[in-house]
This record gives sequence, structure tokens and C-alpha cells, in this order.
Amino acid sequence: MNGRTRLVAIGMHLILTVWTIFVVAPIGLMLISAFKSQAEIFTKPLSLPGSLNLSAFQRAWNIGIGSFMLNSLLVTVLSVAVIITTSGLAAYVLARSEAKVMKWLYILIIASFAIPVQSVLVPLYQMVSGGHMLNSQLGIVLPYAAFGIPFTTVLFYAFFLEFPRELEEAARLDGCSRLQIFFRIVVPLSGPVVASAAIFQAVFNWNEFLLALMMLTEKSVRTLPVGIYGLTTQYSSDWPAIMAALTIATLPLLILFILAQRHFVRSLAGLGK
Amino acid sequence: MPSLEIDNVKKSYDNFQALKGVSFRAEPGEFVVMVGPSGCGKSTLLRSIAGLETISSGAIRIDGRDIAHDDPSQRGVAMVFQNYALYPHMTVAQNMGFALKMAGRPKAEIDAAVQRAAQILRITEHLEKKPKALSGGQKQRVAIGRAITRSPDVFLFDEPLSNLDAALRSQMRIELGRLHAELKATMVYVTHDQTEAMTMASRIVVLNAGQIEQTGSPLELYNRPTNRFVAGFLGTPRMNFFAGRVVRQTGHSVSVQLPGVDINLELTLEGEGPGVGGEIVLGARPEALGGETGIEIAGTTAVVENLGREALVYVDAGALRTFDSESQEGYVAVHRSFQVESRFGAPTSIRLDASRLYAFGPDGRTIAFPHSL
Amino acid sequence: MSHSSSRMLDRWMSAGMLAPALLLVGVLVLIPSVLAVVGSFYEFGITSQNWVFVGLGNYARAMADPIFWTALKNNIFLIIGSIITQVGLGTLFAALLDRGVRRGNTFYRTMIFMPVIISSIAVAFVWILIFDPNVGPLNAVIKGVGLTPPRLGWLGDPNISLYMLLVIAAWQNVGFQMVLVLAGLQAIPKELYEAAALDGAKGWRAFVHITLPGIRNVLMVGTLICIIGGLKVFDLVFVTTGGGPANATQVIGSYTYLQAFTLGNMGYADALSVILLVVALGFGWLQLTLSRRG
Amino acid sequence: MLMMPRMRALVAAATLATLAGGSALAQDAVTIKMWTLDNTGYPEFIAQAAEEFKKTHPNVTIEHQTFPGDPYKTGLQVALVGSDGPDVFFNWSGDDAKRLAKDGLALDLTSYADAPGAFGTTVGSGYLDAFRYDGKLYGVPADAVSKFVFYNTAYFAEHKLEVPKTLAELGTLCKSIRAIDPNTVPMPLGNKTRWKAIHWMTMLNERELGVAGTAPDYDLSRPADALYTDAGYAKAFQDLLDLQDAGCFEEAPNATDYTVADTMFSSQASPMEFCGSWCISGFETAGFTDVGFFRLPVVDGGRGDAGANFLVPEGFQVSAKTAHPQEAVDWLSFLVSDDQAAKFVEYTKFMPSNATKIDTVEGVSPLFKALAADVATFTQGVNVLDVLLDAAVSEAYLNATVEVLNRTMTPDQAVEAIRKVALEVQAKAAS
Repeated sequence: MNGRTRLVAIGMHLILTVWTIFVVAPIGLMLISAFKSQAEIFTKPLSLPGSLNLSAFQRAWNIGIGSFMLNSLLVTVLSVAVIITTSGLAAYVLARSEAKVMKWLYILIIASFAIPVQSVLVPLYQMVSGGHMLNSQLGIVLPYAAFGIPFTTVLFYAFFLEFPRELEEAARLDGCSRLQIFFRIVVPLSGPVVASAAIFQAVFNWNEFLLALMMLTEKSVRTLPVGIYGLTTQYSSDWPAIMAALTIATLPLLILFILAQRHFVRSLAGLGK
Repeated sequence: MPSLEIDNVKKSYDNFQALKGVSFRAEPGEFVVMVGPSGCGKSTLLRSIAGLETISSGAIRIDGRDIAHDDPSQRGVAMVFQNYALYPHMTVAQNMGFALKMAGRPKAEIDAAVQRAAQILRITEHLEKKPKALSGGQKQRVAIGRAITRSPDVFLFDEPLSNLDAALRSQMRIELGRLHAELKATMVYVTHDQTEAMTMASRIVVLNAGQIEQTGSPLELYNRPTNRFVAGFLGTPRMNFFAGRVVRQTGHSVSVQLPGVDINLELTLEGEGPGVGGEIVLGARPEALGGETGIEIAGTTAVVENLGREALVYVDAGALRTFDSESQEGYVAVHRSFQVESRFGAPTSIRLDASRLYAFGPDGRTIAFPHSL
Repeated sequence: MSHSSSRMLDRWMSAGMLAPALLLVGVLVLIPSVLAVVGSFYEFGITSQNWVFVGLGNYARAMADPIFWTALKNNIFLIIGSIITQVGLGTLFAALLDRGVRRGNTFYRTMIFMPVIISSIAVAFVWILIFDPNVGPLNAVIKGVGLTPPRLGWLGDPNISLYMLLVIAAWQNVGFQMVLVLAGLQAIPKELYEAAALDGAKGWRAFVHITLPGIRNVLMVGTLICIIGGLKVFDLVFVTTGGGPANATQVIGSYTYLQAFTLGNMGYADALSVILLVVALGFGWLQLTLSRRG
Repeated sequence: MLMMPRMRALVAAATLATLAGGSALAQDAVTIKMWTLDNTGYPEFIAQAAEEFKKTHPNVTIEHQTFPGDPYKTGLQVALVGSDGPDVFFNWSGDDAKRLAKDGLALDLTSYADAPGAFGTTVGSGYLDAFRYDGKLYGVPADAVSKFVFYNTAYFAEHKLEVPKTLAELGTLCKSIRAIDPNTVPMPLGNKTRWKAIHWMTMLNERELGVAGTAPDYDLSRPADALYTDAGYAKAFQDLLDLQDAGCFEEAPNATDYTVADTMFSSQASPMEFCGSWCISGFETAGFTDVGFFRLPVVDGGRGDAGANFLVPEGFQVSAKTAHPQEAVDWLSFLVSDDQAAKFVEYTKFMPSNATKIDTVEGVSPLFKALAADVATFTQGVNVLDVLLDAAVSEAYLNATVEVLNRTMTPDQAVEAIRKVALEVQAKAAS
């Protein structure tokens, strides 16, 4: 290796290292602040905690981080399951049918992909409220699903278009019904796209704030983002507890991610195709 | 063994008529090859027989029973796809037994059928592998094996060898022939490769633009094509076509003048000729131009394809040019049964022998055959 | 089974497979959208039952509302800015990881991707702390090296705060774009680079002539994600700046929320939503035609 | 077209109701659904009160739900319009409560108020007036928040500093503190969420114009040509700027979170803070006891009243849609009864609207008692701007205050901006 290429290599590492530090620093700050007292956070912003104080974690836990996480988990799993199933079935029919009406339905779905949640917040709230589903998991799972379906359908649609049709024809000859073709042939071979879509929607719904803020006002059903936001009450904020809550909420995901990052990244890569 | 009968089958999409009333009959145990250029409707017809397309009108009968509106799996047909269409998530054995499983047959029966098919195709040792682990030829065998397992009334092949390399393709041709002899099943085989058609078929159906041009045994079609399309489609290299004009006609005998070269050929017509002054197309297979008899036309060597024992020479015969041929420049293809020193521009000659020529009327119908046929 | 009945069955099956998705999208996305369009022609409050028909009045009001234009401008700024920072840096890092550095790739990739999975609310809280003008670590560092931090604070200065939002967004999303591009890069056959090397294209020129065309689709997807994200942005603004100071960082999403829920102008908020909807549909259409061409 | 608005609500409700496929089950027992903010001690207070209430009303179950501050208003409004709202709910007096009354969503409680033992007999009329519109009573005041300048008594003693008598003296005091240590922020503002400075403006307006002087502008009853034309408004902004120039506030107050400001005082980094009565629990949590307080001082030449101070009554309203109005009012009356009001103080450390038994409450700090005693001596309550004003004017005031502090607007420009919005709202109300 000559001097110039070594210099280039060092430069490349430098760029990556700087960004890595930039990425890690706030997470480190969150972690450290969780061990500090409120006064320490504000008066000694750059120092390490004076003592390893776990009381903020206890306060955060007492506020109900555990149940927020469970709620988030429930809402995320349910909504992603609904999204994957319904989008998969719909995208399959759309990609396979030659009827004209299907083309219009597909355009309709693409159009609804572009509709931002805020645009329909008020009527949506009225509907969920009118359906007596405020503060219920279903009340948030259904809107999450509805807003996740267009993107996922488009994703699946592209995948199904490229799916070898001969396989399905072979299955037809082998005696499969349309539904059987879907579940016995197409689904088992859709692993990567299903994983990509599921991860994308899971990350999105796990972190969703606006709808959850509006629909899940009751403490017992709040998801993590709203729960954490609720830690800043009308007149006071317990910053160490907020940071502890963020740490509790983030750490499991981070560890899970670091352990499974190879698969995670690979299946997410399916989005680019 | 059942017969397969296609009766006036029509198929149209929006404004496009893919099949314009096709009829033929495959006798029990026959190996029928459908050939034609791409877009001629041969695949559509095959897929219609399989039930993957619905036909607009007509009937498809297996042993006299019209199956045209049955569910694909109820028709008693099995199909081998161009891209194998093996289920990647199933093992070879599962792939082969899937149809029987869907039909709810007992496991023992499925296993037996799979074993039998695997033995026929010599893939027993691969049964537990996934398709991904197989070579192209092995995959094709599994695809065929999947068809065999179902013991169908009719086998359908959709260009099954086009994804294989040349050596494997000729090997598989032989194997398919053996298989046909062994199973004695009725088979319909679609290809655009006329070599496959010539070597494998007991009967060839030539399709063009949604219609049957001619059916018959390979040699029948090669020797006595009923029209210029079939004459040009079968045989490598293709037949040379020369555009000429009728200068004299007496009874069934005409004299034809070819452009550029001042020669008259006496032909014996089978039917009506185009009349004096009418256009006529003469056809000569490459092997018919390299003989010792007939009118000699001097030319120069343009390209030589040496095949070792024999050679194919493209001759620049001056003003006598072919049309609708493989070489764009209108060189005349001549088959020589000896080795040829390839040299561009070397003087050579061809011989036009009226007794070895075909003639086609303005509507493309064959109006004269070589005398020996 | 007769021909027509099998076809009917197929039709029913198709309808049945489509129904759940269409029902959900129809009821919870499309009907509310139509209701929002209807509402945009009226003046009413959340709690008011008194609907006054104003025709296009709300739209006229938006055209004359300087804050609406600020918000729209900010959305566009965030869209363009995030395309440059996120797609740009994402591509850079992906290129470095794919063919540049030889060691530590997994480490870098893991670290850079990490913020993607953190909730944006959590992200916002941490950054609020970092940017605090009196007690935040950023100012402590800046003052520590003898520089002067901005007088009105990182998130308080209308000239700076939008850029800070970009920084936060980049912090969170560059990893996502990077992985997207990385996947695209890894799909480019290595032979292409070998062929290019034979043709004399190496390094930067190989990047321009082989890599960029090879990841064109991926970059389009990434750009689309930035556009949609930039249009829908809400959480980040809502929690960090609240649209302030004095509406300087307002985006359509937060301004709609303000008009609807703080000021109670539901009709006007509906009109803003519809405008956002039209802009979003415009981008969707653009994407559709572009991808068709490609 | 006339059908449309009603249809919109109907379509919305009907579609989802069908989707959910459910309908409410009839219940023999009465359930009162109650929504409140998520303030410290609230859930525990309500829980014990509900238990207690069961003794006299065995068929009534209280279903208490709490919400974080910001989404509360929104969620409440939409819920009240919908069919799934609470029976009784917390609300601030002022524009929020008034709007619900005006829109027919809050129940008129006038006829219930004076029944024996009902809230009208236990709560002072000053509090009740805060929830009175057009002569009718629309809420049950439960507590009030006030605001004082808290100071570090130990620090003041150490540096021999004195409590200021006028606003000018407060400015001088800031300068003295800066003279001791230029890095000490005398009284952090923390205006990132905009309400801290609007509380200042609330009191500064009073100090310049007096409550009577501001009232016709606040409720937009003044003629258009005179609306917000009083020089006192600009003067009040200038007073804030003078304090800023005197070094009272921190750097970039509009970018500083209020919790940072609170912590700077409670961690004794800053010797003063203009803070709410709710701040006391924060001092206690931080173990900070050397706390004194004084009212925001008057200004020389101002028309304000030293006896007037910040006082925002809060309380509960009853949904007009409730199926059990009598039980709902009984429950609220119970909450503000003598015993429960004392418990309320014990649990929440808020100033109760019924202070009959405040002296008997245990576990309350001397500071709280002193504060309560001071509140009792107010000659006039000053309700806070952002609660009192029409939402659009309030929004304009909040932004103008931010801009003044940022020096992107002069006081005159700020008042002009507020006046412009006020005129629009006034004109619209007239039409």
C-alpha cells in the first residue's frame, strides 16, 4: 500500500468515525443523564454522574414504562399483522387480475399512500370516537393498518409482478385454488419482502406519535411515545426520569437490533428493489 | 392412451385474434410438435389446452370429452414449463408429489409415484434436495418428473429445452424421445426451434399468425411443404427463394425467367400457374444447388461455413439474389458435401436444376415440387 | 365444474381477498379525506355545531396567510435539505462501506443505523437537552473552546432552528438511507467494475459511470421517502420547536394542528390539509410517472 | 349542501360504529367518567374520594382517566363533540370553559348549585364567578393557581439583598446579583413553551393598566378604534425588556425549557424565579427549603393594584351529554366539600377553592401555608392572558412576546400585531 492510498483509507475511516461519534454521543448523553439528578443534568452538562443513582429508573418504571412498552408491542404486532395480511392478499389480486377496475383500484391505493395522517386527523378522530374505540387498542390498530396498507401494497405489488408466474400456473395445474396458490406457493416464497415490509411498518408504528397522542389519552393504553411525552406534565418535567424512560424504552430495541442487525439490514434492503 | 382433439379453437384478446380457428388431432401416443415463429399462437394454444388461458370458442377434447372449460387440474394434462417452474421452497420429492398431495392421495401412493418417476429420470439421489442445488438439466428432469408423477392423459411441453446449453439440449432431446417411447403417452410439444421439431416429432403442426399452415410428419413437411412459409420455416439453412416471372406457359409446363441472369427454366406445375407475365417464386434447398446437373451460374465465394466433412457456402451470384433469406445481402446458400477452402472472392458456381426446384404462386401456395418427390 | 361458476367463484375470491385492505383504506383513509375536503368549504370549530358555508374562503385565506407560506416553504426546505443531507450522506457512507474501508464495516453500519429504530419523540427530547442554551452540552463545548453560541439559542433563532431540525433528522435517518443504498450497491455485479477497470474507469469515474446508474432506483426510493417524510413531518417540529419562534419553524403539519386544535379553526385546518394532500398527490404522481419512465 | 356538515359527523360516526359492530350495554349502576390532567397526586386523591363517595352513593362508580397537558384540551373538545366523552372533566376558567358553555357542550349547573351541601354553598363567590357566563354557572371551581417571585432566603441573607418594592428595584436587584457573579442568572425565564413569559405579561399588564383597564380589551368589548391602544400595553413590554437589559433573565430565554428554569432555581444556581404556586412541590422534591416569596412588584406610575395578583381558578365542568347530571354534580360537590378539599391539599399541594379546613391539613409545608394565607389577602384575582383571551388573540400575544424578547419586534410593533388580530376577531364576532 503506497502512501497516498493509505492517506485515502485513513480519510475514509475518519469520515465514518466522525459520524459514528455524532450518532453515538446523544445516545450516550441519554444514558448518562438517566443516572444524574435533575440539578446535575443542568449544572454539569458534560460531567459523568456523581453517583450511580438508579432512582430515576425507578421513577420512570413507576410511571408505567413497562405497560407503555407492552401497549406499544401489542399495537405494533397487531397492526403489522393486519397490514401484512391484508396488503398481501390485496396486492396479489391487484398484480394478477387483468380487469380494468383493478388498475383503478391500484391507482386509488397509490393515491391514498400520499395522504398524510394530519390531513384526515379530525374526521378520523370523530370516526374512531363515534365507533367507541378511543382508548382501545383496536382504535389505533385499525388506523395504523389503514395508513400502512398503501405503502405495503405497493411494495408487495412490485414483488408479485416479478414473481415467476409459471410457478403459479404449475400450481394451478397441480390443483391449487387461487387462495391455495397464494398461501402454499406465493407466501412461502415472499419471506424477504414480508420481512422488509414488516420491519418498516413495525419501526414506523412503534414510534408513531400523532395518532397515538390523539387516540390513546388514557394512561393504561398509552404507547411509548405518548407515554414518554406524558412525562412532561403541565407544570414540571422530571428530566432524569425522562432520560431513564427513554433508556428503558430504547435499550431493548438497540440490543435486539445489534444482535440481529445482519438479518435486519438485509431484509430492509429488500425495500430498495 | 387417449387422443387429443383441437376443434376450431379461437382465442382473442381485446382487438387481437391470437388463434383464428385451429383444428388438429393428436392420435393416442403421438408426439406432436407445434412450431412457428414467436407470436404465432403456439404457446397460447398450449396454454389453452392446459387451461391456463380460456378460449373464446371451439372445443378441446381428450378422448372425446370436451375439457375446454374444466379446471386445469381436472383436465388430465401435465405441463413442463420453459423455466422449469419448480417450487423453490419444496424438495424435489415434494415438488414431484405436490399435485397428488393436492388431490388428497395417500402418502404411500404419492411416494411410490415419485419413486417411479425418479427412477425413469434417474434423479433418485436428488429427491431430498431443493431445486436451488440442481443443475439446469437436473431441474428440467425434475420438471418432467413432476409431470410424470401425475400420470396425465396428455403431456404438454412449453419450450422445455430453450434454457439449456447446446450439448445438454441434444442430450435431452434423445432422452425425451426415449421417454416418449417408454411412456407411450400423448405429448404436445411447443418450440420455435425447427431442429427439435424435425428430430422429435411424430407429427409437426406449423402455426403462423394464429392459423395452422400445415401438419404432417417431419419428412412430409420438409419434402412437400404446401406453401412457401412452411418451405422456408423448416430446414437449416433455409431454402433459397428467387423471384421470377413466367415467360411462357403450355399446359402444366411453364418457362420462368429469373432477373439478371438470362435463363429459362422449364417447370411442371401441379395446378394452375400464375399465367404469362405473372410473378412466381422459385425455391431451392441448399443441397439442390450443388449438384452436377442443371444450368451453371458463375459467382464468387462470399462466406464459407466449414462444418468439417461438409461445408455451407454463401455465393455471390451476381444479379441472381435470394430474398427472405438468412443472409441479408441475398447470397445464395449452397451445400457442398466436401471440404471447401475458404477464400473470399474465389470464383465458384451453382447449378439450377429445374427438376430439383420448388415453385410458389403469388398467394404463397406451392405449385411445383422437385420431380423426385 | 362449469365454466361460468368457476369464473364467478374466482371473482368472489378476488373480491374477498381485496376487501379487507380496501375496507380499511376506504373507511379510515379515503372517507376521512373526503370529509376533510367537505369541511374545507365551511367555517367551524371542534366544539362548534354551527357550520358556516364559506365556499373557497378558507383557501383564499390560506393564500393570504403569511404563516401558511412560511410553513409550506419550510416543508420544501426540509424536503430538499433532507434529500441533500440524508440521501447524500447515506450514499457517501454506503459507498465508503461497500468498496472503501476494509475493516470495521459491520461496526460502522450498526452504529450509523442505530438511530433509525429510536422513536423520534425520544430523539427530540435528547436533542432539546443538547441544544439548550444555558445548560446544554453543545453550548458548554462551544464556550469551552472559546466560541460564542447563537444569541437566541440553537432552536430559538429563526435563522438557525430549521437547520438544526435538519441535523436532527439527518442524525436519525442517514442510517436508513445508507442501508438502502448499500443494498443497491451490493446488487451491482462485480464484473461491471472489472469491465469498467479494463475500459480505464476507476475510482471516482467508476462511481459516476457504474455505481450511480446502478443505484438509480434505490436513490429514487430514498428520495421519495425524504419527500414523503418532509411533507408529513410533525413530531420533530411539534416537540422541539413547537413551530416557533413566532411561527418561524412552522410546517404544514404543525400549523394544521395549531389551527385545528389550538385555535379551533377546523374548516381552515381542513383546507390546509387538503392543500397538503394535493401537494402530496402531486409528488406521488410525479414519482409514478418518473418510475414508469425508468 | 346544507345537509353536508351534519352528514359529515353522521357518516363518520355511523361508519365506524358499524365497523366496530358494538353498542353500549345498558347498565343498572351509574358510571361517571371523569377526565383530568395528569398532575402529581391527582389519581390518588380521586381514588380515595371515589371510595369515600361510594358510602353515600353505592351505585355510583367513578372512572378516572388522566391525560398529559398538551393533548388534553384537544382530546377533550373532540371527545365532547363525539359520543364517547367524559361525564365530568377538568377545565381552566376563561376562554376554554367559556367556549364549551357557548357551544352547548358544558352543562348549565345554576339550578344544582344551591341545593343543600352542593358546591354553590361551599365555594366562595369569587371562585364561582370565574365559571359564570351570561349569569349562568358552568363549572365547579376546585382550586386556583397563583404566581409569586420566589427567592433564595439564604442567598439574600448572605449578600444582604432586600426584597424589591417596585419593578425598577427588581431590575436593580438583578444588576446587584450579576455584580456578585456575572454567571449567575438572577431569575431564569424558560420561555420555550411560551407560557412563562405570558404569565409575566399578565402581571405586567395589570401593573401598568390595572384589572379594570385591561378587561375591556381582553374581552374585546372596547370600541374598535380604542382596542389595545392604551400606552400601558407597550409599556408593559418595555418593562419586560428593561428587566432583560438589567440582566435578570438567562441567555436565549425563548429557547430555554421551563423545567430548566425551574431547576436552576431549585438547585440554587439562581436566586430568584417567577413561578407558580405549583412550584412548591418541586422545591420540596429538591430538598430546598430556604425559600421566600413576594408578589411581582408594582411599577412607578402604574395604574395597578399591589393587592391584585395572579389567580387562575381551575375546576370541573359537566358534559351536557351526560346521562346522569345529578350524580355528576353530587360527585363534584363532594370533591369540594370541606373534608375532601383538605384531602385535596394534602394530595396535590394545590390551593383549594374551599379553604375552610386548610389549617387542619397535615404534611403541608410552612411555605405552602404562608402562600395560602397570602392568597387570601388578594384584593383582586388576575386571570392569565392565554387562558382569558380569545384563542387567536392569545396566540398573537404569545408570539408577540417571544418576538419582543428576541428583539425582533419593538413593544409598539408587538402591540400593533396583537391589536390587528383582536380587531379581526372583534369584527368577526360582530358579524
